[in-house]
Amino acid sequence: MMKIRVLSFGGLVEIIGKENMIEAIDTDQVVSHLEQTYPALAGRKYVLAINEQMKTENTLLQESDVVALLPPYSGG
Amino acid sequence: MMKIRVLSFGGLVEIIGKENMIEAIDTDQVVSHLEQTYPALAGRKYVLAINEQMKTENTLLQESDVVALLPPYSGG
Amino acid sequence: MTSKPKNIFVQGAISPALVAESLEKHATEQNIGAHEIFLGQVRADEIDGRKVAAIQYTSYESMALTQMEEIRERILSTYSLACMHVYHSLGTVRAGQLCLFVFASSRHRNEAQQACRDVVELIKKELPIWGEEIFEDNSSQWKTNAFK
Amino acid sequence: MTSKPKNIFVQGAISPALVAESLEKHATEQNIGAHEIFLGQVRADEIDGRKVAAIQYTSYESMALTQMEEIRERILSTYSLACMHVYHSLGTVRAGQLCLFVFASSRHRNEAQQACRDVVELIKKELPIWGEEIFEDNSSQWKTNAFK
Repeated sequence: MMKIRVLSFGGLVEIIGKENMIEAIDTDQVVSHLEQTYPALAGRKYVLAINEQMKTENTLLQESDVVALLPPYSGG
Repeated sequence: MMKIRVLSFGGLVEIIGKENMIEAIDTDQVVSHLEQTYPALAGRKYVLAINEQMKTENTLLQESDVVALLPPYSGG
Repeated sequence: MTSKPKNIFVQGAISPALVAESLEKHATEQNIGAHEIFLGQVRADEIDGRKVAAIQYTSYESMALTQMEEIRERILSTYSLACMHVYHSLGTVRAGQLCLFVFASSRHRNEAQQACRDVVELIKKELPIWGEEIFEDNSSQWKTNAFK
Repeated sequence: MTSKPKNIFVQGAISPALVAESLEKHATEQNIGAHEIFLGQVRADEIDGRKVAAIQYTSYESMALTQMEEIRERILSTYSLACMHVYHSLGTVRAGQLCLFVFASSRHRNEAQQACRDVVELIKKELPIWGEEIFEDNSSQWKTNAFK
């Protein structure tokens, strides 16, 4: 099992911290492992990006991938 | 017969000058007298204002009225 | 109208510094969320082989200011604005220099954006202002606003 | 994309002087007839009796810059612009200060106006940037962009 680098932003940082290393083969596993460790994450609104590309469906991961949890934007 | 103050603007100044005093009882007379004195005015595009209010129909004038000949605008 | 209309005319080109100053003045108004700014700049157009060096602006000033008050009232009754400022050049403005500055501020961006757009349109259409293009060879030609 | 995306981020508030400088830089481009500028300003909103003192901006910077390049390309292929510049704050911007500066220039005004409007919309919708409202009592709350 590989360790995947997971970044978080905005209000999610207060829940799961800026960065986590999570053992996972796909994005669904990333999310479920994070929710186990940080129950407050469940029910929060966010989308996932892999290597800065938005992903809406479960996606297999590679060792070097960077997953990001992005809550609703509020720039501008 | 009264003398009416007539102002002109934009390209019309080159034809009839900045200001004329014209004997006239209405705006039609203002225009026809100006065209007699300055034949180049005929055929030029402009609208008339009396005391800064646009007038599209022939209008009777009073001694203190100021008539203005306004060619198409090009501000901005 | 009982009050004297606000002057919008500036002699010569509008300075970029005026834009910065206008913004600085509104830094204390804490219910403004959006500023929309339009600036007109004199283009060095080439017409029949002659290049525009400057535009010389003249106006029926008193009438233009009265008309501008009417535009201002129309806009302020249509859009909810924190403020609106307009500056237009008179006299000579060289190619590359600014001749028109419209500034609208509001709580949310839509109001300022729409207001700014409408005001620019109305200024070009309704204010008795004339621009004479002066070419590099000192010949000249009167501009006419085209509405597309 | 092969070239490094252009940076849009500014630490802290955007200075009104930057707007004047941007205008001055384009005074030599003689085929520009219109500049459209949008500025976002932090409002001192009152939420549940607490007043916003500042917004603290953070971003997924590398992703934001890549997204911004895509927005830029989309806009430049849609509108004929002479140039387009975007600046967004990171870190703390106090109420009354500027946090976003969008600048579009074109030959005729329509292109710059539409482009500026679209860019502001896309920045708010597509850039991974987050603003945390800091209240005067030091409590805070994450903003969410509402699209009306």
